[in-house]
Amino acid sequence: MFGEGILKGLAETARNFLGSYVSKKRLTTVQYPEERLPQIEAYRNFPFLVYDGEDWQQGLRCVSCFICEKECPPKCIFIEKSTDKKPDAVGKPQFYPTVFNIDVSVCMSCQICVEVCPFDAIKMDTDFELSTDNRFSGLLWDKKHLAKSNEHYHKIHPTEAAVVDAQLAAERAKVAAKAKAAAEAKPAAAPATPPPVPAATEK
Amino acid sequence: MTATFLILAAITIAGTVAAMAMRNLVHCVLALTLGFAGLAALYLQLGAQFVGLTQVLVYVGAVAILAVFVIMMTQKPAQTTESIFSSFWLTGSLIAALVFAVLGWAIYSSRLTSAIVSPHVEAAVRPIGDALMHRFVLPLEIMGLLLTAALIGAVVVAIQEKRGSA
Amino acid sequence: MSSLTSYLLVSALIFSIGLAGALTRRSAILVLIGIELMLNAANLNFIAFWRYGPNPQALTGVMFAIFSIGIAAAEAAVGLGIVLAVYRHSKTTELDQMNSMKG
Amino acid sequence: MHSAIQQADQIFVALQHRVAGYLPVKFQSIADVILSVIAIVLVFAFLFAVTTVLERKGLGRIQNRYGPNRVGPAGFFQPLADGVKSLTKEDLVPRAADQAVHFMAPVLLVIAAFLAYAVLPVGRNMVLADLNAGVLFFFAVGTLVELAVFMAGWSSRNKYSLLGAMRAIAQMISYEVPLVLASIVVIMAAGSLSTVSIVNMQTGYSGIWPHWFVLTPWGFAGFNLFMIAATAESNRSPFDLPEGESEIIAGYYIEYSGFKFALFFLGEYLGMFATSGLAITLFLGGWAAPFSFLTWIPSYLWFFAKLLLMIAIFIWIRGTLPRLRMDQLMNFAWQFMLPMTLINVFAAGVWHFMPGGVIRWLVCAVLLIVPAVLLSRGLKQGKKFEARTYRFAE
Repeated sequence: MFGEGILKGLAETARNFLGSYVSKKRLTTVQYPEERLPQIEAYRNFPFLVYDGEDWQQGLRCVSCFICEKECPPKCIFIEKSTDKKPDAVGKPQFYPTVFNIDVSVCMSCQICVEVCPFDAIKMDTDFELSTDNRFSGLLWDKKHLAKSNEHYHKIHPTEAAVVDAQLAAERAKVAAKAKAAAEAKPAAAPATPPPVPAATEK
Repeated sequence: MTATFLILAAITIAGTVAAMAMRNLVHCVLALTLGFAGLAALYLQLGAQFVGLTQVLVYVGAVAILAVFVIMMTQKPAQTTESIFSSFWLTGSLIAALVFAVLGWAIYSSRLTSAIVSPHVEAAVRPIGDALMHRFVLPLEIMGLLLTAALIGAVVVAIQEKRGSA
Repeated sequence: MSSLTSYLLVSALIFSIGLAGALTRRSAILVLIGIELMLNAANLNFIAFWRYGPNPQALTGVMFAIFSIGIAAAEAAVGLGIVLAVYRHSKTTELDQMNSMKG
Repeated sequence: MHSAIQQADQIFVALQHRVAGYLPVKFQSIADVILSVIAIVLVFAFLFAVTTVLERKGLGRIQNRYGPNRVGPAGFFQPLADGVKSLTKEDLVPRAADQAVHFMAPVLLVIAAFLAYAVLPVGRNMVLADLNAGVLFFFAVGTLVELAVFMAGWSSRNKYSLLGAMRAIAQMISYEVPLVLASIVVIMAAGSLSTVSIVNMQTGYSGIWPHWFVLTPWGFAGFNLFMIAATAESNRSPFDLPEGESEIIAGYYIEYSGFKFALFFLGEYLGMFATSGLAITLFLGGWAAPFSFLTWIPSYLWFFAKLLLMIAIFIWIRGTLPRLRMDQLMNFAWQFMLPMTLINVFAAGVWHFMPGGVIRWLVCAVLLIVPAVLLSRGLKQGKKFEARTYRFAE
């Protein structure tokens, strides 16, 4: 019959229309600012610098080795090395970046900096509500703006953060064990010479 | 000679003069539709409601759009700058002026027009229908035949031969 | 000046404008439009005489106008069809250049 | 009790006379006309605003989403937001455009759309102009819309807009013929062209059933054909080819922005209301109540209830049917609609001259259903619908 397809179509849309008033689960829209979709763990947006402990200045894992700056395809990372040293995540005294800028308007969130970083100092954040009123300085993030705590890292990428923490803990244990062994060998060999290694700060 | 008649006559004549004097063909047709609408309003003012509405329906709706379609199909790319009037424009306009003078004189001098004073008569549609079906039924049938013939004729004349034997 | 004369004068004016257009304009379509105007002027006369004529009940003027509108529409259609056919054949709608009957 | 109903029914007419009464007698008729014009413009512009929201919410619900619910309670201030947006947007006119014609097109479109309401009887003796040839006036004004569409398409000097205008005009003209023929059926039965007398013919009740024309076989067929042609006439839903976004961007109103663009939408919606208003007047008994025991509700409420029902059906169809191709559109008009309307006129003639009763119903119903099935099979049999073979897909 000629109108058969039309009638079936009309019946389908009518069922949809009335169904949407009967059961709310038919409606797929998420009212964005009020409701939010659950965060997907593998999602990444722009990088951030991880720091351990409370003080972000001291706890910053980054040792300004410039690898990420060299590797970054659009060249949006700018680092300046410090002159003095501070103990890094594992306790060894290392340099640290006095200036660490990322131009977010250039960054294409390709995650290469995270892959090449030997010290797990830079990870990808999942925050996407980043509108600013100034598109030049507003989108050039400095070290202070980039630094985020390890807990935040655990919150956004739990599994990955756990793996990174396990490795760091193993390294700290190794360094501590080496330091302890050196400390015992030291009194046996030459108790007179003062120990050159400063005391490792236990975490 | 009421005010409305003067306004409507002015619109109609302005429309027709513009239709004949414009350079761009589409502007001519649009001015023509204004003229036809003015004429339809004159018919309504004269009480012939059915004819006025048919005039709008047939002319403004169909003939104007038809003319515009043909203009679109015969659009010449090169807009020639020389005059839009043909070579013998002077003789043509003289003849037209002469015709108007003769008509004007005939109307003005005839005794018939001054004598008639008649009540306002409103042409209802039903008498027109009855007249069409009783006294004018033969012309109606012939008109139907003629319109069908014109329909087929226009299509046959204007259609593109498939074999391309231009 | 009774209103009948005014209507007749207006229709005479429209008729002469249509005639002037038909005679002087270069494009074939404009000539057809000129003819349309002449037909319309005649219609206006019919309705004017019906309105101010002796026997309005007879509706002859209105009938004439209705039939003339129909025929004018048919004429316009066929006329424009011919203009189209001529354009397809000789690629021009200028009347001055349509002076050869060569097939 | 009866006078209260009568008063409620005639409340607007009385209001009009009271307001017009303040003026000297000479100006009263003009004042009446002006007041009804103001009323029509306000009511239908408000209805336009409401319909834009209903349409977007309805389409949303059909597609399993909410539709505008941010501006105002459940989104009902959305037309205000749209209006302000279209007013504040810059009104660009292309340099090559023909200024005068470009400006006149939307104006003519809206004037033609509003003119069509002069003959629609919105309630008991609530009609602006009780013309003797009301339906003819409606169709005469309807043709002005085609002219406005052409002016819009041509004056913007844009290939797509001219193409869209030509498509729209071709569609409107080829669907005007079935539209007029479908309404001729009612004029034959009612014996008059005046919309008011057509509605008065339909106000009687036998038992509880009204004397609407839609309840006769030719009336039902005529109503369906009229609505299909009306959808095509106002360029909506399955026939919205001229403004098919996917093919030719936005058809004839590409080069319009700001308020003129909003005027085109106003014109389109008003055209839709006008043709559905005429369908209600011709087939659904204008302001007549559907059952005899419901006549105590004022008459104008019935007209607008039916109008809202028609709008809901328009939205429903828009949410369901895909767009027709140009050749399907034309074939459907000339090979299905035109023959069906002519047969419908014949069926109405048979209905008129046959004695009443069930036989008349059967004869007319058969007279309409058989050609419908044959014509529809004719339309379908031209197409070869066997399974498609893909060279690379599978």
